[in-house]
Amino acid sequence: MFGLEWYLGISLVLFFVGIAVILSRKNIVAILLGVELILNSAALNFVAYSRFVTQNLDGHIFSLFIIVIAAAEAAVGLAIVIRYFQINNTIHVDEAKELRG
Amino acid sequence: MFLNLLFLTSALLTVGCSVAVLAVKNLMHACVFLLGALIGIAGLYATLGADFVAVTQIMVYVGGVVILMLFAVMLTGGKDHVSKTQKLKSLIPAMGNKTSYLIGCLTALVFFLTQGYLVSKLLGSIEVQKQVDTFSPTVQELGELLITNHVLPFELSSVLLLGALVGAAIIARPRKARPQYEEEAEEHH
Amino acid sequence: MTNTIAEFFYQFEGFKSLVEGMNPVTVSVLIIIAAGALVTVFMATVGGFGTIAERKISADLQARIGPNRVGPYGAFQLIADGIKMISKEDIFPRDADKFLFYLAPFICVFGVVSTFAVFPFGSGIALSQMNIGVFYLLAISSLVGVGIFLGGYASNSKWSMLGGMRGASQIISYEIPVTLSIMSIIVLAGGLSFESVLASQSGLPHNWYIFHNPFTFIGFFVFFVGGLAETNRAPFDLPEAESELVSGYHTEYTGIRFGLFALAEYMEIFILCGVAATLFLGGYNLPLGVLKGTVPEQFLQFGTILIKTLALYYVVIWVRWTFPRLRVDQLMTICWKYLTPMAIFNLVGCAVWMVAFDGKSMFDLFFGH
Amino acid sequence: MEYTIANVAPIFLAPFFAFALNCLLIKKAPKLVDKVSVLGILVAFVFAIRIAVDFTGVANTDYYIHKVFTWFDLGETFKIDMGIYIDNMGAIMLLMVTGVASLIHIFSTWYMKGDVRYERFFLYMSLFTSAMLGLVLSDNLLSVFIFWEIMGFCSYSLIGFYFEKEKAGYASIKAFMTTRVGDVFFLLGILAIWHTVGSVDFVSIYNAVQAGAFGTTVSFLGMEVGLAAFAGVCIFLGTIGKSAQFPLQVWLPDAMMGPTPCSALIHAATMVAAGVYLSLRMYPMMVAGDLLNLIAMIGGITAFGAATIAMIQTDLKAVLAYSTISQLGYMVLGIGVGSYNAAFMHLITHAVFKACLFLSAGSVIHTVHTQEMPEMGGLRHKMKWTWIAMWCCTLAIAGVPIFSGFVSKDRILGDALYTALHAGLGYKYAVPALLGFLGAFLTPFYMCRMMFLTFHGKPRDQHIYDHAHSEHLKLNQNVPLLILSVFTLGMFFSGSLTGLGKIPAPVVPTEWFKTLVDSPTNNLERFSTYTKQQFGSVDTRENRVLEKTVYDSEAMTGYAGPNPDNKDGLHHAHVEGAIASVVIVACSIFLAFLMYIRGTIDPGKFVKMFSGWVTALKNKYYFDEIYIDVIIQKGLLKFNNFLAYVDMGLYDRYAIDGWEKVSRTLYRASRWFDDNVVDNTVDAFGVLAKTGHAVLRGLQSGLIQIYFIVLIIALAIMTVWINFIV
Repeated sequence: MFGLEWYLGISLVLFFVGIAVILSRKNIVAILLGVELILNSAALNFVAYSRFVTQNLDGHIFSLFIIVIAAAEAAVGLAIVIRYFQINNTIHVDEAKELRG
Repeated sequence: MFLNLLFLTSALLTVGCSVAVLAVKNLMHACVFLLGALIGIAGLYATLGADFVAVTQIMVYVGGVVILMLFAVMLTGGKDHVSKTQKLKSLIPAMGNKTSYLIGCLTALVFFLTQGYLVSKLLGSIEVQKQVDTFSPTVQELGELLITNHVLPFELSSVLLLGALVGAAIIARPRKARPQYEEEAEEHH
Repeated sequence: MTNTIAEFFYQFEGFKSLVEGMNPVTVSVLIIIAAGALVTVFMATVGGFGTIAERKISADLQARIGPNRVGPYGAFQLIADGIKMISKEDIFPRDADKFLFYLAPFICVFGVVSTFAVFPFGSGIALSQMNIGVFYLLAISSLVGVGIFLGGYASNSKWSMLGGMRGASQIISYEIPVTLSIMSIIVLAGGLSFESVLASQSGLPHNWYIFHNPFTFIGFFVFFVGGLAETNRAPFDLPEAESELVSGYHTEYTGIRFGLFALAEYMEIFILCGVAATLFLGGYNLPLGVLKGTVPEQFLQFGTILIKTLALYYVVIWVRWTFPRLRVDQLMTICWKYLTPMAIFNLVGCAVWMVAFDGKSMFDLFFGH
Repeated sequence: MEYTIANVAPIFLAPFFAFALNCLLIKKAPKLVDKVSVLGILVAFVFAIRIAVDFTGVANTDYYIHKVFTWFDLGETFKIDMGIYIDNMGAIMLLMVTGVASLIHIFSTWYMKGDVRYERFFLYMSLFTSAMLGLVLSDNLLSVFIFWEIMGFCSYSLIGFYFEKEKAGYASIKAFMTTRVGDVFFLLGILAIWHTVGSVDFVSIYNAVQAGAFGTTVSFLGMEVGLAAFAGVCIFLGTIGKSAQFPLQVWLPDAMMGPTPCSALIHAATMVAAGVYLSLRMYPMMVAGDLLNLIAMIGGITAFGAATIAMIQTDLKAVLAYSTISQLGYMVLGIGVGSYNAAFMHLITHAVFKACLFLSAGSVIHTVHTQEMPEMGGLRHKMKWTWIAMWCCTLAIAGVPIFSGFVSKDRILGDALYTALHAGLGYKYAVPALLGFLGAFLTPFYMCRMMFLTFHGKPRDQHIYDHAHSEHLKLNQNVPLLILSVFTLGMFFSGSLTGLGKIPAPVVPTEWFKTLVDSPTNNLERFSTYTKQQFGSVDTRENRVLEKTVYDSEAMTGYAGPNPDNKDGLHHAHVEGAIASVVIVACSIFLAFLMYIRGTIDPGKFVKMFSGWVTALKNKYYFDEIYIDVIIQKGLLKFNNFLAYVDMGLYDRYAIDGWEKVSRTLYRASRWFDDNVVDNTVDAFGVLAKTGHAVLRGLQSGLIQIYFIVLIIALAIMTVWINFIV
């Protein structure tokens, strides 16, 4: 009853919400939340296409790798955030400009 | 029927929670909504017959990523700081007053419509199975694929995870004292 | 023979005609509601009896009598407790995060109750037979950690906060040895579902996975100790250490919310014991295949798994009243320096055993043909 | 018996691993070192017994093992094989070396007890023994040379073991440098053979000799020299250096500065034997080069000359040292007169009784703490067991019937007599034979003199006598001596009780030694059937049935020269030689008895009578002085100065300094280029980068969200492009 276009629609919504989160938030952790949403929208696309178009499991594999990469990214990213907070006492993205050209 | 119910609840959970992530001010709440969205996506996976991916989604995100984010938010105060030098406001229209928001929304709408057009064009051009009812267990086939066709990314991701593990441990490790030369440099100033 | 409870009822003619006459949407909703109600009632009973068992057994271990006023030998104490909890005032701290404060106990209970969807109480007594049941159980039970953390954070109290942090980090850490121990069993069983694990454990205790090879024997204890830590039980009950943190993450909770946390904890212990019994101690399997394929067999199986689970439950309570609590650094040392390496060793050992002896158990190797 | 690498290699590897292990243990666990060492050599001994029993057990067959592996391979033309080659001679040699070395190791644990460098001594001993065993196992000259040099190093270390003593240090350098002279020629010989044959393994050389590959001559310093003669002389010079023959014998007496067990090892079983062993292995080469007369001459001179010096020595070990040189002379004489297996038999018998003599001397020295014979005397009452063992050996070396020395030395002398009188070779061989018999007269005399002065008569230094401990039977002191002295009986070697072949001995088959050890020249063709096989698990031992199954003494000339068929002459010569030497020995011992026990004849009278000669003897025939004053000071030093002048005066002044001027000019030019051209180019790049940086740095705002917006805008443009334009 619910075909591919439904899943693509949900994925699109997730993607734009993710972009909006990244653009509107100033907190690095919040930006990471947006990144997670974008990654999940991509993974959902993969699985949906795998189900409705290609009929094999390659899409699942890509989703799994996306989950793995998201986990790694979250671990390292949050470690950096916490370390940055310890040093600068803020995690406002606009404050992080020591390497500015 | 049950699948449709599951899809509807999951889709609602996903969309609603993800919009809430954008909408709420409190970052801790945003994290919890993200958790809801991720569980909803796991439900969507389940409706797509991706049982293993669905459970992996719950395992990794609920058991790991979200808790880490909650920790991070708690340790960093959980507030969106007000920038002292709000340069973005002058640079990007979508960041400042109502007009700029309006322009930003219009851009987004155009972009969104373009994307929608692209998706619809894509759907028209490829052969799509309308109704696929049979589900089969995927675990065994996934395992075989992981160690045959996709063995290189599989091994690379193990290296990546090791690197992330070590890197995160090293970065977040509390350092005892600052090096001697830094203190001396400060004394000079 | 049926696979799930729904199918069990479906074999009766009246039920079948009733279901087929209704709207499919209604049936789906009804099934979901019925299953939820069944699990909730069962779990509430288990949790309630868990509290009374804890009190009676601790009293016995300390040479006291324990609750003895309500009902014969105080057996209805749990009802009295339940009424008391429900009727108490639901206090909400002024500076707490109201949304999360309300949400946290439900997340906890949700995480635990969801595990019962796949737990096999007998060859036909399970809500569903998922082909990745073990994995699902592991995944969904990690919601408890989120609930504990949020509860601790939302209370806006230093004790609660510390308790919540301890709980979350402890649960994340101990998930690793527990998962690895389970994986060694999965390697031997060759499947992620409970049915595949149980299939090769039928018969007498020498077929149980705990006696399969030396690695699984160690693995059982790694699993059990790690499980104790994951359920925040003594001697790993740091999140609610009453001598340091008043009552840990649920210090600020009262009434039924506190009750939900307590219920979640006892249910989780039950699930831990049940999983240990299923994976290592033969689960619901009856010896020698008696009454195979009949309805009485299903009830006997239910009794079997219940007896095994409750025996382990007794051990858990016994451990709580025997061992002193660990420090935080000792807790982490045990996890990362002992249990995790042991679990990895067991996993590798099981894989090697699988290759070297073609998956035969020690008894097969010694006495088999 | 199956032969694989596993049951041959331990003979070499066990002592070698003992050495390697000891290198690690010497700092951490010094108490284990001696045990490891002894264990290593005992393991090698067990394996050697196994091989020797297998080889010698069947009397009428001749086995050999020849296994090779490729050491390195640089293409078709240059490929070096290493391998093992064991025939009957090698098997007997292995047994002798491991057996004697085991007993010496065991004795050392008593003799060296409490020494400051006790552990290091065993380290060197293990390496030394393993090198000797490797040499015996080698199938080619190159690996022989390698082990030869390892032994040279070990002897250097062992002779200079007490390096606190200045004399020991000098002695070690002297030994090392003197043998080095021979080694250089040895290497030259190897190269000559390689040049001719293309391979240096023994079997190939034998085949080449048989095929006449050495018939050609080469031009050397304007002279036409036969290649075989050239190679043979070079290799024999190696023997001269290692076995201390006539011109290069000077190092051996000084080598007595080392500890006594190491003297036993160097002078009995291993190093000096290696020289003779090499000459025996290369015997067909010597024959082909027509060198036998030269060899016999040098052997005779050494045998006699060393014996004369031994007569006037007062140092216990010095007497033994000169007797070693003398006996080595006999072996070389034996090679020279074509008495192949007698020379080898003398090598074995000498190794046994000389090892015993040195160990006994060590026992005496350790007991009385002096080496000077005039301070001893009458020690037989205190050192009963040592006395018995040493007398056995003395009788053996003297050539008294029943003992082993008689069996082997008498054969050499008999062959020498035959070549001098009956072979029809003129009087070329008369001088070596005469010198041999004169030496045979002197040998019993100086040996008995040593025995009488040491053990008999009255104690001349009562103080030393009183302080000497009485001897008890001790597993690591006198038991090795007694074991060795049992094997000084001739019956073990000849198979007959008297050594003359008339009365057969029990157990030991008659003339087994002669049957088994056979000169390669007797049947050179047989080597063409020898095959090399790679190391593997298969048995590669070849069983070659000798054409002559029973030893035929008439055919035993070992001499490839003219007219070897004079059987009567040979027989007569042997009988005459035996009778003559028995008489000579009897006279000699009686003379010594009269001089040193009875005192009937005053030795001083002889000293006065031959005063000039005695002075020469005391100065060892002025060899050291000649070498140092004439050859080194007058010759080598002048040459050295000339070379220094060429190097510093000519080469340095003109070539080096001239090049310095050229390079200075070049340097100036390149510095100008560097300063002006290169630097400016580099600066230009710097300016470029600076300018570019000023432009590009504006983009690096550090604001993540701006980056992201740029990204999104780019993505939007790309989407629009793909959808509507493309």
